[in-house]
Amino acid sequence: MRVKIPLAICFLSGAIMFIQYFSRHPLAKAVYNGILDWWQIIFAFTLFVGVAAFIKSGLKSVSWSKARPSTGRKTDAPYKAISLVGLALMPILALAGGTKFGSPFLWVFDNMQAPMQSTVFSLLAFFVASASFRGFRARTIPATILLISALFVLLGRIPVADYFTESLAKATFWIQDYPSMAARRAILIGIGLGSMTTALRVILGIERTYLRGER
Amino acid sequence: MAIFDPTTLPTLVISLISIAVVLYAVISIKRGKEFTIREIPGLKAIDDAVGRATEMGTPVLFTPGWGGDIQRPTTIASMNILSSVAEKTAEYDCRLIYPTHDPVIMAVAQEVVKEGCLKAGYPDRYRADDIFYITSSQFGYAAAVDGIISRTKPASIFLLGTFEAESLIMAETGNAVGAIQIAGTDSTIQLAFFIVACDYTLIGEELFAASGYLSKNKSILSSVKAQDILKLLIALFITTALIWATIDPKSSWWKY
Amino acid sequence: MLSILREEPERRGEGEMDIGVIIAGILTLAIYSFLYRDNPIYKMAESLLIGLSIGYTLVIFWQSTILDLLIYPLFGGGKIILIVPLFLGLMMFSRFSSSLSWLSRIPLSFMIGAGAGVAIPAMLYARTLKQVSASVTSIVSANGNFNFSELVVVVGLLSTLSYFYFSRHHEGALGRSAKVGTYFLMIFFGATFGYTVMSRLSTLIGRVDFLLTDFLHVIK
Amino acid sequence: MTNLKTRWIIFASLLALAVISYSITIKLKIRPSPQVQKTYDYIENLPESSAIVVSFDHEASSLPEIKPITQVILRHAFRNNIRIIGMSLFAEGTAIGYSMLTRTAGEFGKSYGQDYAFLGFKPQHISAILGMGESMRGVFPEDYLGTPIDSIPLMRHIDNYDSIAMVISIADGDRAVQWIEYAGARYNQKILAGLTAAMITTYDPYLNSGQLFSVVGGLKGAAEYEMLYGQPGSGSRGLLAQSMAHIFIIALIIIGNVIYFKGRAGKKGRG
Repeated sequence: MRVKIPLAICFLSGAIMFIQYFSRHPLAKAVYNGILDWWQIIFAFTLFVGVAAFIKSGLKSVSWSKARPSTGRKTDAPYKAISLVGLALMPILALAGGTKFGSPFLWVFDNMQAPMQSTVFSLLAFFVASASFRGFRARTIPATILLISALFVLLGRIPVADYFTESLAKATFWIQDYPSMAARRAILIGIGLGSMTTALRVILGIERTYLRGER
Repeated sequence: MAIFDPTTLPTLVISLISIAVVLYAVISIKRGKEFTIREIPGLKAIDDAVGRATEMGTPVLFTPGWGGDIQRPTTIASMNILSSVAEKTAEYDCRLIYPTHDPVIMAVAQEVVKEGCLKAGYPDRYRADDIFYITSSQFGYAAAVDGIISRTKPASIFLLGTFEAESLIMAETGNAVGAIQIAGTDSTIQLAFFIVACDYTLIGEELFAASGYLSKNKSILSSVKAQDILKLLIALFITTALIWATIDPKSSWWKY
Repeated sequence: MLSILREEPERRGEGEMDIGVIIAGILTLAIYSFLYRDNPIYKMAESLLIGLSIGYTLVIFWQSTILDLLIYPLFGGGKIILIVPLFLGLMMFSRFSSSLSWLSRIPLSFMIGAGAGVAIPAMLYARTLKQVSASVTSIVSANGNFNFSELVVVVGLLSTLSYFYFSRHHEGALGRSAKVGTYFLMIFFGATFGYTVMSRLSTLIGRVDFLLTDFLHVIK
Repeated sequence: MTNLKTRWIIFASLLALAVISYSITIKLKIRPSPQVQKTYDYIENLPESSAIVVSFDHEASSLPEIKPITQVILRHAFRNNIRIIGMSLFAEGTAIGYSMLTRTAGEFGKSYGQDYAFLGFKPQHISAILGMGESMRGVFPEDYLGTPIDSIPLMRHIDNYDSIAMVISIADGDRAVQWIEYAGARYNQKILAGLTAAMITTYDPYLNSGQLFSVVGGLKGAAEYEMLYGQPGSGSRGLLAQSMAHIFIIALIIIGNVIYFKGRAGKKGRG
């Protein structure tokens, strides 16, 4: 029963979602939107479970360090504490001052969370540089093709390149629009097929890795 | 209001053909028909990667990326590989760290790893705390994984799933600590970054085939076979349509 | 991000410090310290980012999902059917008990199944059908000229597809075709890398702009 | 040299390059692209106190490119005493749009409600775009700050696209397409797009067909516009920094290969 019920639910919900795709009957759309809402609701509860586990492990390491302060071992306790404070702060601010424009909640988002997020994003510029230095060596024929193609497009896409020559930019677009596009299409077709067979196995209950783990 | 939406007819036809081909492949393999999968570079490396981490006494890190959710079949394919990796880490008694941005993926991954440990014969080596949710924020997740990589210095890192801009942030940090990195994704843009930064990269569909190759699971093998049959049909379709289009440029029966 | 554009300038006199900009600037530098190596300052910023972003997500989900999709329609609008997802959602909490944890597989299987059901037609349409259909064009253009570019597309597509042929070893004709496919793949990867670099660099320029203009006032 | 040291050198060089080239203000002497020229001319020749809609249809992450474009267009419009109605079809663009609009308005001493207003965010973007063709009051009964729209002087004589000279969609995705396909096609509204560099080619078909009036794209578009406007700003600086960093990446790839081939030749020599 512990396996059969989930399998049946999986099949039912999968089959319903599959069939509704081909219908434009209002009922089909209603079912689709309903299931999406349910999905969203269950996701939110799962999020609470995930966050609860996060808090639990955080509290454990914070209290552990208090209990044994003299061991001298480096602990994560202060950092976990920072995370937990940050985690608690946002809901408290939201409760106290709302989430509208000008609220403390948004102030913290704008001045703390958002700048950090965009800074992490901008680390990419540095990592693109270090990867470029290391990853484009012309060791083999495919690697050489990779190198030439990258150099060509990079040159053609220097923001000011087309003030000097238009033919380079044109060649760059040709590479992107034809040979590169061809390979991309083949990759996408393959992914479409792989996704389809995987999803089908899931619905039919052949794929059930997620259901085991039974002791 | 019509029940059937005629604009979806081509999709319905290709869906039904695909389902038929998959069922055919499943049945023929059940009847004992044998077939092999070509070698996929990078898969052999998985075994070595776990072995390497064990020897060096460091953990193995596995990330499904920030871009996916459980709805995405790529995530399921990634779970299949996770299952093989979990079995090996349990066998070698090597720690497996799995940080994720999605609580549902966390829950499913816990089941998968638990099963892997069980299969290996060491159910007690399953550590739920190591398969954990961090944050749903894309760059919060990237920052956290970067931190984990720099602190635990895993000898082997698996980046398998759906990635977005965080791909290279994690892969370059992994490279800086000297980890062997095996990547695979269905995000075409990120593939380019993985190819440049990682030791092995499973390209698109290879990720799906890889799970069959590793597990030798007959049902996965049969769907790989089905994918191949469909690819042949597609190639045939394109060639025919192309010749047709060249002879009769006004025709458009292949346009959907 | 938003920090670049905080409050209206008229509310802030010359020389007056904006506490938000200072905090944002310090946190920006703290994250950048990771480029040197992992260190306690980075670790603090990282922990704060993790905590804040989880808190932020909780608030957003509480408002947009629990209140808007569940509580209001269920208790305010009388949509009794919503008891079902409420119940399924609560089942997820069974994961904290070892004997009942199998219950959480019921909502999980619902989510996985529904996702897979949508994925089949959606993936086949967007990833396969659309791409196949877009690849077919006459290799002789309207004025009778031979269309080399389209030929390249077809050769590239078919050879790359053959690279993804798994159930035979890549020898003989298939091997040669797959090899050509790898070359096309490499062209794609190289071009994509080159194409994406510019937008990655602009993220750095955005932070440099913030640091020099708003934080350090080096640029007016 | 260890791997780590090489990384540090690369990182430090890139940072130094970005900071230095961003600090330099150059007066570009370039010929602006026809699209940017067309946009500039159109706004330059709009009669005073015409109204335009600026829709902030983007996420926060594309701000580095979006901000210079928006800033220079807003400045140009305010300088010519054109009235601006701001709004957003992308939740993340809302607060950004409001701040950017009020900030630029402050530079020109414009007052809220008279010279500009911000209507806020609307989900269900297609119905919002269509609805605005009938009645903007219907779509936005109150503005972003909660003021009823009828008590905003600027909005008193504006209720649909008839009194709007142009809609400028600042987009990092395909939101501008919906402006083109709904406001443009159904209500004959003139549409302009301010785009991230990566999105420009996506809009080529609409430009060619004339459905899209013109495009200001990427830092390059912003820099060209700033040149026409006569005041180099973050676009020009960004363009220089971006180009320098771009060339730096190319140099790294080449240096990497030179080192690799030198190392290989050395090994061969010894072997």
